[in-house]
Amino acid sequence: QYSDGKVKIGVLTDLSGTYSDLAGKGTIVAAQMAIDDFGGKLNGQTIELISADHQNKADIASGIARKWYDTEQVDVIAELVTTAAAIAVREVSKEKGKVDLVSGAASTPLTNDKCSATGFHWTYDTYAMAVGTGDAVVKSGGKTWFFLTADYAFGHNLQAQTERVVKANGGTVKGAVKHPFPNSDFSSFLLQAQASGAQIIGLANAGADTINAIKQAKEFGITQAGQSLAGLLVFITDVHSLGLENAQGMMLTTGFYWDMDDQTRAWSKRWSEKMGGGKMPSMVHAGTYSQVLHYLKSTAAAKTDEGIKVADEMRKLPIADFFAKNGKIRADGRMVHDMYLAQVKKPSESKGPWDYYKIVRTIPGDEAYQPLAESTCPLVKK
Amino acid sequence: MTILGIPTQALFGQLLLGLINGAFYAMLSLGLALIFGLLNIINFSHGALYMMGAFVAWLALNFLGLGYWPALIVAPLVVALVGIIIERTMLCRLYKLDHLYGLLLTFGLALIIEGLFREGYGVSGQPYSVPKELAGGWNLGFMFLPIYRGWVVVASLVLCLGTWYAIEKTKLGAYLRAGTENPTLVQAFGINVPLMITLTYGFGVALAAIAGVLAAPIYQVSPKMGSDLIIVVFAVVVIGGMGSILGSIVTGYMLGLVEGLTKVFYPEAASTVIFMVMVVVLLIKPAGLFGKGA
Amino acid sequence: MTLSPSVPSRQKPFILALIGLGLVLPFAVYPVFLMKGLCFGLFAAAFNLLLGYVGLLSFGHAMFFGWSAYLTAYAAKEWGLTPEIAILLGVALATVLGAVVGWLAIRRQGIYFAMITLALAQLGFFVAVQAPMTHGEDGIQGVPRGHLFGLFDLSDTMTMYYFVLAVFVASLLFLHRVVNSPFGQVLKAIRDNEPRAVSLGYEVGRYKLIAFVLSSAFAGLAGSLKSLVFQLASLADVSWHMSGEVVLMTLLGGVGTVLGPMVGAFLVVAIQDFFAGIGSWVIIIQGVIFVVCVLLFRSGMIGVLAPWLKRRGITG
Amino acid sequence: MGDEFIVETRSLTKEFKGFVAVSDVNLRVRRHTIHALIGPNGAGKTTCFNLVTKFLTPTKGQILFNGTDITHTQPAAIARHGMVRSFQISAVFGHLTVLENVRVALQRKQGKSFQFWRSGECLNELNTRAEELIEAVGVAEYRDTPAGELSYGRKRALEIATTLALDPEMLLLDEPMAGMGAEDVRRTADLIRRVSANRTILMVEHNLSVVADLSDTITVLKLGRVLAEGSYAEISDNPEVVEAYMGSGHGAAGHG
Amino acid sequence: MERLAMAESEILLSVKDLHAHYGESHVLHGMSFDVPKGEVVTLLGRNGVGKTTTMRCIMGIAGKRTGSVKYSGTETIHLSSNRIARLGLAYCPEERGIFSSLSVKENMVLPPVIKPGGLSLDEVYELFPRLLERGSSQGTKLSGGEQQMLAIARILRTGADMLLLDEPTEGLAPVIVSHIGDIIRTLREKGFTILLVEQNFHFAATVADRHYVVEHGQVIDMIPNESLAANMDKLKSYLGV
Ligand SMILES: Nc1ncnc2c1ncn2[C@@H]1O[C@H](COP(=O)(O)OP(=O)(O)OP(=O)(O)O)[C@@H](O)[C@H]1O
Ligand SMILES: Nc1ncnc2c1ncn2[C@@H]1O[C@H](COP(=O)(O)OP(=O)(O)OP(=O)(O)O)[C@@H](O)[C@H]1O
Ligand SMILES: [Mg+2]
Ligand SMILES: [Mg+2]
Repeated sequence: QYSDGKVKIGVLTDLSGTYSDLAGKGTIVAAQMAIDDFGGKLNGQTIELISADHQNKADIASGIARKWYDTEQVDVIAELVTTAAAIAVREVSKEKGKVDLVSGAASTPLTNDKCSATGFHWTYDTYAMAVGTGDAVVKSGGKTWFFLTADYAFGHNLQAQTERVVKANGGTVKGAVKHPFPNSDFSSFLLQAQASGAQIIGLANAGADTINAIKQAKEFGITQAGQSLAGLLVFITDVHSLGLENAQGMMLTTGFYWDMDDQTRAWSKRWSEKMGGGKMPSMVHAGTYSQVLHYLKSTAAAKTDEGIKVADEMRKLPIADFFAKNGKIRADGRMVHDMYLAQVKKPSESKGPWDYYKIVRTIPGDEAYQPLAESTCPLVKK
Repeated sequence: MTILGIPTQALFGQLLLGLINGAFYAMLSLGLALIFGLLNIINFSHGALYMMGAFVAWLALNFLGLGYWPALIVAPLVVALVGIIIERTMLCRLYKLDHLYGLLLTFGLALIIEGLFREGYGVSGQPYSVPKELAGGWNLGFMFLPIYRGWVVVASLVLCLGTWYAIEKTKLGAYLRAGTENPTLVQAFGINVPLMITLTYGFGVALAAIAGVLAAPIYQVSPKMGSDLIIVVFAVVVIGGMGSILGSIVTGYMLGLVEGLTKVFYPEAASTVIFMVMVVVLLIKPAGLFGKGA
Repeated sequence: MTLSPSVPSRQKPFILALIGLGLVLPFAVYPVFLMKGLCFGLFAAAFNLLLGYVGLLSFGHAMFFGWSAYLTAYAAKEWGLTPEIAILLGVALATVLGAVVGWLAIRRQGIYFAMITLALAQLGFFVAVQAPMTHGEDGIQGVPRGHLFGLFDLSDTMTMYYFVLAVFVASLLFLHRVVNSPFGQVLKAIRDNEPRAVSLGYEVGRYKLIAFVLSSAFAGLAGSLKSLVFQLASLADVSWHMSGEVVLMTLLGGVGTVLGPMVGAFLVVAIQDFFAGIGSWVIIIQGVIFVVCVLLFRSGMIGVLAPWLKRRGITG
Repeated sequence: MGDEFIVETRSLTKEFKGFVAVSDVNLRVRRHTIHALIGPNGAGKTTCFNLVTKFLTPTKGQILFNGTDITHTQPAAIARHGMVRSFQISAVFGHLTVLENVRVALQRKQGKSFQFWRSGECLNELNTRAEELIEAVGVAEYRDTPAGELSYGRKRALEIATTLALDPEMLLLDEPMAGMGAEDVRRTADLIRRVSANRTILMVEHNLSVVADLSDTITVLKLGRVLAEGSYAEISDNPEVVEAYMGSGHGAAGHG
Repeated sequence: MERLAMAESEILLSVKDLHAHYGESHVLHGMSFDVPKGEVVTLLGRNGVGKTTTMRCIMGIAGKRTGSVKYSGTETIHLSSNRIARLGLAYCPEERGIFSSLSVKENMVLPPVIKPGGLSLDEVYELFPRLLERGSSQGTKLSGGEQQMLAIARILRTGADMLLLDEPTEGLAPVIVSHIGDIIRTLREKGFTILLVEQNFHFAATVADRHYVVEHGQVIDMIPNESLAANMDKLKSYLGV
């Protein structure tokens, strides 16, 4: 039973703001690719795609979500970069019994106290970042930490997750400084980090903030003087704008890298062509493809577009595509899949444009994500 | 040795950094004050033109192979030209009206300029490297000072003081100030006020463009770099006293320092402290620190 | 500050026709969109009281709008209060904030007034970012609309709509009354020539303060309603962009006109709504519209339409 | 001083950054008279006005109005006590119509000015009085014209009407005739004489024929100090005054 | 009479069929008059007849104007006001136009010297010693009359051949008024041409060569100063005295 006889997918993302490169238009393209790959039709009807810009604002996101559900017969909203927007949409989706698929947002509350029966968190989260990067850095000898944290929910969340990992591995936290978001001048905070004497400066921020912090650390001779930076959430687009010169050697955790195998390369090449060339997808782009495709498969399997039933079906079906080779969805809405610890190549190692990462380690999904037992999601039966 | 629990070394470092930020505030607020002073227009697009300055440098490097030094000349010229076109085609229709219309128009322009650059170049920022001549740094003992940042402070000081001298100490300045109050009458004295206004606007935005070029190697060249800054720069101009040239320069540096200190003691408030200062100053000295009359 | 002259429109049938339109419109147009327009229309009308009739440009009105929204949302969600009480609390907070900000700001004029209000609003924003009650970037989400007076279920969109419409119409009539009252006449005089008003024996400060407090109270009311309509109170509501937006709405519609702010608000909301899907272009288009309005339709939509309406005998 | 003097200043002094504009002035204005304040330009007449009406704060000295010390009273309160001034540079409410300008003043006594919930219709009851006033100063034909569009002379006339609307006990007029045509000067002089019944008027005026014609007492200021005081005849005989103010040729250049 | 005849061949300023509007309202309705070189000419008329507007039109600073204004043979109706000023006209406005952001001294030297032949700064201060005393004060802090002096004084330096004075005696003490009378006569001796707007025709009579009477935005009569006494009744009825 398809309520209105058609399936309509809404991609709600940041099309004009800070995250429009790592998500943005590329996620719309990715979603369209998923629809095309699925065959473009479901139950004899064309699958429709609409998209909008939430400008990273909770109020705009919630307004658009409401309008889509009320007047546009949208069945599912995908992508949702930025936690605030994702939560806003989650509230509306919950109320309307619709499915929401989060790819770009990072924070763990989405699968904890903000979880819902119809809400999914797909690509990565701060927990996984901490497990990957935090753990690797401590193990390679970075025992003492100082955090530069973006002063908003996401930054706090990322810092907290990383601190947990650092301490669990026997490291110590010497201090932290919250910087305004967004921020362009990190020199002062870097100086404080330097004064702390910590071996590792953990960057609990994202996007332009991370980029600026890294560049300026180099400028002020902080890296040369022996301290190391750990970017706790770095996207390939960030590495691209930093340039290998600045980014080389950095450890980072990612859910996807375009140059991993033939499948990823093939998909990325297609994506890149559709984007007009010259760019490679971030994990958020790939994740959006994966989640939309999985949604469509599940809808077909459930033979309905009723949110809760589709959501049940989604939990049942395994995920196997170029993005998640062995993914599965848990009760709290977390899509668990393998993550990768990568190191940024030296300029001399890079063979061409966008040849940026060496994959150092594959982190099995169950290790990367918060154990279900620790979840505060009410849907998790204990 | 420590002061309030902060090692003096670190404190000096922070003060110096504050001064560097102040250098940008001073250059931007100077142009803004100049434009406000003569055109009575609160140039909301100042930030966008600053950004444009940085972008012109970046484009010149990537498409024409022009380096930093030529860019320091070319970018202000290009931006001044854009400014002059804006002034001649749009702003000049608004002088007889309330400030508010100028504010709105330039706000609209800022949106357009910023939007176009976003559309063309995304928002994550483009790298622009420090010129070879200024790479490296000095170890001052209490901190490592990148040579480039030192250069920024020097360049900004020279520019600001030069402008200040030209305006306060020459006849030109008297024309500018009188033209602010009663342009019709000044023109009736035989001075080509429209031309003077156009050139002033061009000069004001050229200052912003220079600041943009100076900023490019420090921050990313990004379409957002202007809008992040503009509100703070407004605050600087107001604290200094609207239209006061010296006021905007001194206040620019001073607030850079205040902000630097705040980053040490209460970093969360760093972006707000300027507004606190503004409230206090305006309540005690209604016309701003260097403003005349109320 | 002298802005475009006011265009009085006091023809009853015209107003009644508009109200009639308001009653049937939700059957044709998405009601949530209409409610958004009404909330911002009210916000702009409150702002216009200050700009259009006292000549004071506040660049910090988001503070009243936003904090009222926060308190209403918090009261409805965390304390489980009924919507009317939650709204009253929000408005009360806006009124108190308005009294404090107004008291500090009205001693200054023109651009200084604008900047003091901006600065104080930035402090308000800072508190909103830091205070736990607001939940930072996430905002207060999932606010229950509750039952009005314990009777009407506002979670029904239509019920909510008629509630918002009723509040809006009543507020606008009241604001219209204020402007045309003896008090309003003194305000206009003060706007024109303050020292002269003093010399006639008017305590200028008190008039301005009352106008400021009224304006902030209604801005608060708009914020409270908005937080119930969207079931969300967020940082966007207290940021300076919001303060700027209300200026734009008012100017687009026509400063110092009764209907102008509402028209401007609907226009801006519609633009945002319509162009939401197309990335940076929404910003560019907004920018172009502002530029065009400032250059060509300076008296705002209503100002441009007024002569036309007049010719048809619709407005006085 | 009892009832005789309505305004009295004691050692009134005002300094601006080291420059003394008014110095030790003891001015006494007799009730129900027209008192003129004259003197060369920059003698401190306007400053005296500003001090008495509290638009400026004195550096030193005391001001009494009806026997009460008003040295520390707010300007608006002074107006409500019955002392109202006009301005040297014309001051009208430019966007209000001529009628509304006068009504704003009448309205204050009506006591409804804080009533923001009341309809503006209730102001119409003031129209008759307002019309009388604009008629009296000769701007009735501009009743519904925005005051900003009046010519300079008519603005001055309107300003006087507005001031009179308050029906003040004491009226301070700063150069009420400045910029007026001869015709208006005469009409305004008549008007001032008419309204001076039961009122006290203190005025600054350079038009000597008006001063001669209207004033009961004249105080001459020079360089911030009182140079002379007396009737017109006494003053015009005073050689110091003639030299400092009237000029020997004042007959020839006399005012219309 | 002889001088008049000669002057006619040397008209410095010639206004023909001048119309002006403020927005909707039509203020000048075909103003026409001539100012011969070297004369002092007044415009007399009641309040609001358009005297100030005429001056503003001549200087090119009134909103919309049509018709013809020729200054020493050059048509100026389409010129911008700075170009007009550069031809040798200087204007002292009715509202004085003192700049508050400039000191008295700065106000004084603000108008640029257009041609040689103007008064030197010392000469100006000799005429108005009060302005020297208050030189460092802020322009608008001067008393009303002092501002009036400053407004006149500053245009004497520019070397303009023709001065437009809009009610220069307004608000001035009688001593100063007669002083200004002397100055105008001196300036006339020096060859300046002066167009004067005055309310005070007694004063005007002591300085002018001829008077134009303005009503409803038109010149309705011209009275040479010599025949003023004979035409006093007519004039009084024009001015409503
Ligand atoms: N705010 C001020 N700051 C500095 N000086 C001032 C200020 N106000 C007035 N003065 C000076 O005080 C003196 C007296 O000024 P005032 O305006 O009282 O003169 P006045 O007698 O009214 O002259 P006029 O007849 O020309 O109007 C003047 O020299 C003036 O320059
Ligand atoms: N800015 C304006 N807008 C509209 N009308 C105006 C404006 N300025 C002047 N007027 C009108 O133009 C007419 C002529 O004004 P103008 O100032 O030229 O008169 P005037 O002869 O100089 O009078 P006065 O002796 O009072 O100075 C008047 O009726 C006046 O009301
Ligand atoms: Mg005076
Ligand atoms: Mg005039």
